[in-house]
Amino acid sequence: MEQLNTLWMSTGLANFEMGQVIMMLVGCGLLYLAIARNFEPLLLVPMGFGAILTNIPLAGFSEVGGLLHYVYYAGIDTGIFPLLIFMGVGAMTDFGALIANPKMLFLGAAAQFGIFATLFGAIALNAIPGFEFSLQDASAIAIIGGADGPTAIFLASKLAPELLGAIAVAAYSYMALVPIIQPPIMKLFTNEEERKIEMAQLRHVTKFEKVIFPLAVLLMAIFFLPSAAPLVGMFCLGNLMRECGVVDRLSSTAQNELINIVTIFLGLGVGSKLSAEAFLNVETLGILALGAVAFSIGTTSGVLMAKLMNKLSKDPINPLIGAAGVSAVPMAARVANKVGLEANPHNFLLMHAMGPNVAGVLGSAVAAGILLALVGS
Amino acid sequence: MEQLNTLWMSTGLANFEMGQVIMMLVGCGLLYLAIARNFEPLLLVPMGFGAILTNIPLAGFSEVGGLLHYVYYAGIDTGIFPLLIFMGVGAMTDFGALIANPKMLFLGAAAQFGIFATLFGAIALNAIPGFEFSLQDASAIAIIGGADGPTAIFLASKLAPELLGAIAVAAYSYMALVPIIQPPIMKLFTNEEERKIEMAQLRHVTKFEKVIFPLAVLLMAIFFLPSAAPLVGMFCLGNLMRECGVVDRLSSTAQNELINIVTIFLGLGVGSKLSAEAFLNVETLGILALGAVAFSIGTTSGVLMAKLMNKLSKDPINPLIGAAGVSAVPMAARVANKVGLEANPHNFLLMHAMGPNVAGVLGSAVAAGILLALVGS
Amino acid sequence: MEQLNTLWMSTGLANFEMGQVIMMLVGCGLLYLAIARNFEPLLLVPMGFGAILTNIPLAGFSEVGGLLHYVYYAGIDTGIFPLLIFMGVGAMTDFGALIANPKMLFLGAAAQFGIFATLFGAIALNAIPGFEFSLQDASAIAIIGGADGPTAIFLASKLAPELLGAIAVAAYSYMALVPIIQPPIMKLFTNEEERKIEMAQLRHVTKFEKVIFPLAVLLMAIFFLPSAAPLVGMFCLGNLMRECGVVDRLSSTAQNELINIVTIFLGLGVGSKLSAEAFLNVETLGILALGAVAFSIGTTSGVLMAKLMNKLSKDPINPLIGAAGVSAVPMAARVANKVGLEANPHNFLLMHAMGPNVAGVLGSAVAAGILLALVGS
Amino acid sequence: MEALDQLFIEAGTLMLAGMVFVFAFLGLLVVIINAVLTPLASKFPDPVAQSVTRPTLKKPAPQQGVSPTVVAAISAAVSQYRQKHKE
Amino acid sequence: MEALDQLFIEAGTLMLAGMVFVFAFLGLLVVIINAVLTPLASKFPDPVAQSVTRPTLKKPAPQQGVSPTVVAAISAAVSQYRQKHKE
Amino acid sequence: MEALDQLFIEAGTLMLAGMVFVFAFLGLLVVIINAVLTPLASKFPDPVAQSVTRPTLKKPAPQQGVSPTVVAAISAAVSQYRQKHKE
Ligand code: NA
Ligand code: NA
Ligand code: NA
Repeated sequence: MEQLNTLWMSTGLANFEMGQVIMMLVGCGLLYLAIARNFEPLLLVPMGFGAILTNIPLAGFSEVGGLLHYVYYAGIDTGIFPLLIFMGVGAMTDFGALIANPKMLFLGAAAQFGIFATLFGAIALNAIPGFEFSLQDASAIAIIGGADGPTAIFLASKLAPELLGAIAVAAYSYMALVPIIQPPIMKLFTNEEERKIEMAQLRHVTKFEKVIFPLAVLLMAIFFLPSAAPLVGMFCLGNLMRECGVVDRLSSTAQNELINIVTIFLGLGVGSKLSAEAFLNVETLGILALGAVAFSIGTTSGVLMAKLMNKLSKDPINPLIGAAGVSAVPMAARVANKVGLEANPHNFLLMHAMGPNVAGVLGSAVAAGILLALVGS
Repeated sequence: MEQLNTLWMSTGLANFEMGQVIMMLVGCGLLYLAIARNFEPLLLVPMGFGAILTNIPLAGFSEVGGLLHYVYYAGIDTGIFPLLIFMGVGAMTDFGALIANPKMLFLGAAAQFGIFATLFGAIALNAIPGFEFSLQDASAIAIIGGADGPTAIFLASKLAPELLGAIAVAAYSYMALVPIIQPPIMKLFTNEEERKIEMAQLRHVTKFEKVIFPLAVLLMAIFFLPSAAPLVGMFCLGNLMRECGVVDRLSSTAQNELINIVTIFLGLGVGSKLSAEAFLNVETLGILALGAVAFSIGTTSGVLMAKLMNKLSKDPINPLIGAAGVSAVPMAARVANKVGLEANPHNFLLMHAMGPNVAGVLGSAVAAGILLALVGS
Repeated sequence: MEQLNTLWMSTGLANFEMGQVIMMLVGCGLLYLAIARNFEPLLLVPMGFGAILTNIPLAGFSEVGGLLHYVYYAGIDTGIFPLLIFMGVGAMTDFGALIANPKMLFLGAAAQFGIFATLFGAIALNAIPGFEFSLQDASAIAIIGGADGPTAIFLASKLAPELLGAIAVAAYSYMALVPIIQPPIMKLFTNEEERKIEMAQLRHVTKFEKVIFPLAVLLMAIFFLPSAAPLVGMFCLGNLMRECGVVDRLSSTAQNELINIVTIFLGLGVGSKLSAEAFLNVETLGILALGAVAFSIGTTSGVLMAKLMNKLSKDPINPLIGAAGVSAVPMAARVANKVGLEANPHNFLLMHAMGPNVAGVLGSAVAAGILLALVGS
Repeated sequence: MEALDQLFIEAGTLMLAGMVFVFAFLGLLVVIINAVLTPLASKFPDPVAQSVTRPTLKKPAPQQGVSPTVVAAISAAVSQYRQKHKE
Repeated sequence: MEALDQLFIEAGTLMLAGMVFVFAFLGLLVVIINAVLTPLASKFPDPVAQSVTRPTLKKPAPQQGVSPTVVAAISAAVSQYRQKHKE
Repeated sequence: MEALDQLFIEAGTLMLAGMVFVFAFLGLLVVIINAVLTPLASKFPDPVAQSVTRPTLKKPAPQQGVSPTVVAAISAAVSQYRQKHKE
């Protein structure tokens, strides 16, 4: 009888709390979005699964001695996992389109207005009772507008670890929603004629330029923004390994096995922050709302900047590629290409949009560095 | 002269103890079985080698600061390595045969009687002077009957770490011996007619079923047995990554590079527990004997359950596939197929035996969860 | 205004010290050598990059909480990374040429005179004011003569961690310079006739011999030199996995993904020791000079030993292959082959030089073990 | 340490409770598969793989006029070619 | 906690400083690429890839006397062969 | 710190002891290979690889009646095919 009671008390059914049930449903929702809707599945599958695991009563996944506890503290709290992902992303990134047309960097800069406007918006939300975002919190939330998952996780783990789960959910969800969020905004701020603009073919970029470029970027980060050096540094290391041509086996491992292993653990570790106390509150709603605002403002400012540049530049610039400045590589570039094709079936903008797209990655890493420098303790 | 003495005192020859010599021979024996006899070489090669390394006098592999010390405490004491292996095994497992014929789960359940009967037997051994197995020890020993290496290592590391070496040796040895242990038992409890039974072809299983299945299993573990959630959860994560079709690169890494890396370290770490004090005692003999008993009882109860089900079911069930319920994937299923072919050259039981085979993996994870819930401190 | 000042004070420009600038140039120099001159790029690319990262003011890569801090203390201070590299190198090494002609081991032994003579030389440098090498320092420096990167890093991390950066730079630079350092020495100590000597074809080596060989080497290390057991043991584990034929997937992972991942981190971690205080001093100049001496003496003693053996042996031995005894696999063997071809266009020494080449790896691991046993605290 | 009798009783209870639980757990899984999973599956059939059928339709066409000897020769050439160009 | 007004001012300053800095940083990068990187690049052209051109010269040669039907047949055979020998 | 003389003596001893030991160790390995490993090896010969010879016997057969031009054509077609179907 006592044995039976012990057995019953050791079931999940006897120990469930409502919050855990809801968070498991959130985890299932993430899995659904990932698997059935193809929302950033590489991160959302392990993350959704991690959310389920961490909320199992008695299993202790995220308590001292639990698997997710080790994963979180060894990999995310230290910043190691996002940095390794960044190295892998660097090894996957081809800066050719950007080097061929460096003006595109201004589009990547403009789109970061999504971040800083959202920072202001997050502070403004404090006017509503129930919200009490500090500058640190607001900065971590605002980086969602950077449309760059590892950057958001890295910054949140430094500035507002208790919001990490919600921020990661928002960042990856909106990144997956780029094909739905961006087109209406792009069409709102451009007219048919602008969307039809064809751009000049990009010049060939030499190996020398591609090798020097990551070093030049790193040098600038060293000079002007050391707080961005971890992100920018690991990104440039990956890119240098890719382009230098003498360490192909390291580059290949960084973009395949290593990033895959780290992605599984990063997803699980972020998922372990999706506990009821941390997620089920009004702040999460605020974060989700602010994230949507951030993406929209970033897209808008990118498009408007491209329109301005089109006016000033002698080479025509299609304003649609400004939207790719939010990063979300390579989704945003594909969206620009698609919307361009709708207006002009002979207009292939993909390569042109890759420039602002990778510029957006640099831009949001720079923005993250500024936030770390100014509000990081 | 003093230098020479220092040199001599720093040789292994001057510092050997008999126990270390014997344990190195045990390590060599494991290497021999792995290399020349093909006994579960993926684990036994690093494990046998680890046994040799850990017993080298003065080398300090398993002392603070030694390589195997780090490997053991970071990977096995925390449970991380067995769980990652389980994730990889999940990513390698196809539940199609089981979903097509879910009754096979009863065979996987029946074969777990090998575990619980052995638990009783281990306690019974206490009647012999020299044996003093606690319930924890007995549970860790009994899980050998689950015929599942990572489950046995995981449970032993939680319940009886001082017996881990002997338990792992027994578990992997008997798993390798399945083709020798099982056939006589299978023939003893079946007659020629039964062994000739042909089974109906399995229906096609849809992708939807394969995706939902691991989630359903996890849900049940959450509801009824949270203590099994680490094992079942990581297994289901691997299986979900395999089946969902959107994270193939993660699934591939989990079944290849990640599991290979972890296997090397798991083997070395388990080998580091093969010290003379821990292995060279009467308890090891008891564990080896109990392991053989566990496999035999598990095989027997699987076969008998299959005979019973054949009586009750309208579709014919060949009792041989009951033996595959002990798991030992895919060896036990192959053995069932081979014994079936001897009786009837047109009878291919392999796919049918895969059902109970993978059911046995779930069954022993459930059994491990029960033991953790009831006797884990 | 205050914000602007904060921003300025958070730039690198406002915080640079001269030493950091110089060390970044050193890092760039290593990258240049690796990328443009193909100097051991697999290690020097991450190492040069690590040198840049660790010297960024304010970025804190090598301070508590920084990425390179974790990498160094988890992987190099513990010795884990060099040992895993050694396992991978073992899995890449074919001892066939050495087993076919075991006398070649004497060449691998003779070339280690480079190590021990340099040890004496390092102590002799103490006569010059400014140098104060302890026996530990001298031993760590001397191992550069072993022409084996991971061995040098392993030994330096144990005996003289503050010299690790300079020692690694010297070791890898001279390994890359083997084709420049060795030929003049080889020609100086041999005449045209000797360089033309053709050697008998090597016999076939069976799988049995290749499997037993690493175990025999390990056994000897256990008996006579347990302090070399970590290096020799992991090397032999890798080689056994390669040759045993039953764990090909582990062997493949050890020589590919695992060694690639570890190489990236090892390079970064070693680079993190290239700080101004540790590198910009007269001792580094001494280390660089001693490294060149060590390589030259090692080459010389290898060649002279080969000349002696040619006199004593009934089979002709081309003295050029003695130079391959310093290890630097497979560069030194290729150099021997090339110099041989210059003298005699029909003389292919490559396979013959692989014997002393891999013997040199064993030889320097043994030498490292002796130094650890005699001067390690 | 507990007395041996007590241990025996505990081990027996464990054996009983364990086997009951294992059967209950896996039995319930059988029920779920039969009662929920399989019926649901009919509503979510696998997408028909159309791309697989097209090539099989395409390939036979140009093959019509080719004699078996030529095909054999080609197969040999392909083998040879692959042998040579294998790296 | 700071007063809301103070926070607003800080957030506004942050927004301004941040955007200025981002534009300055990436703008400087534009200057560097245009003024340093691209001019330098003309001095370090890519090595001419000679090995790529050779095979294209070689291949057409033996193809001359072969009728298109034969080539079609061969393509089919190759497809077949690959289908069969795929593992 | 030790006096320089003392260090010199230690370094010299180390040099001597080290070289003796290295030669002894590797020399003993030579003895073991020659006296134990190689003699033993003759008792454990490599298994004869029969599967390798079969395919070489099979392939030449269908090639007999094919003219070299056809083979050349085929090789070209294969090249072309692989070029096109490369992903
Ligand atoms: Na961005
Ligand atoms: Na089992
Ligand atoms: Na060496």
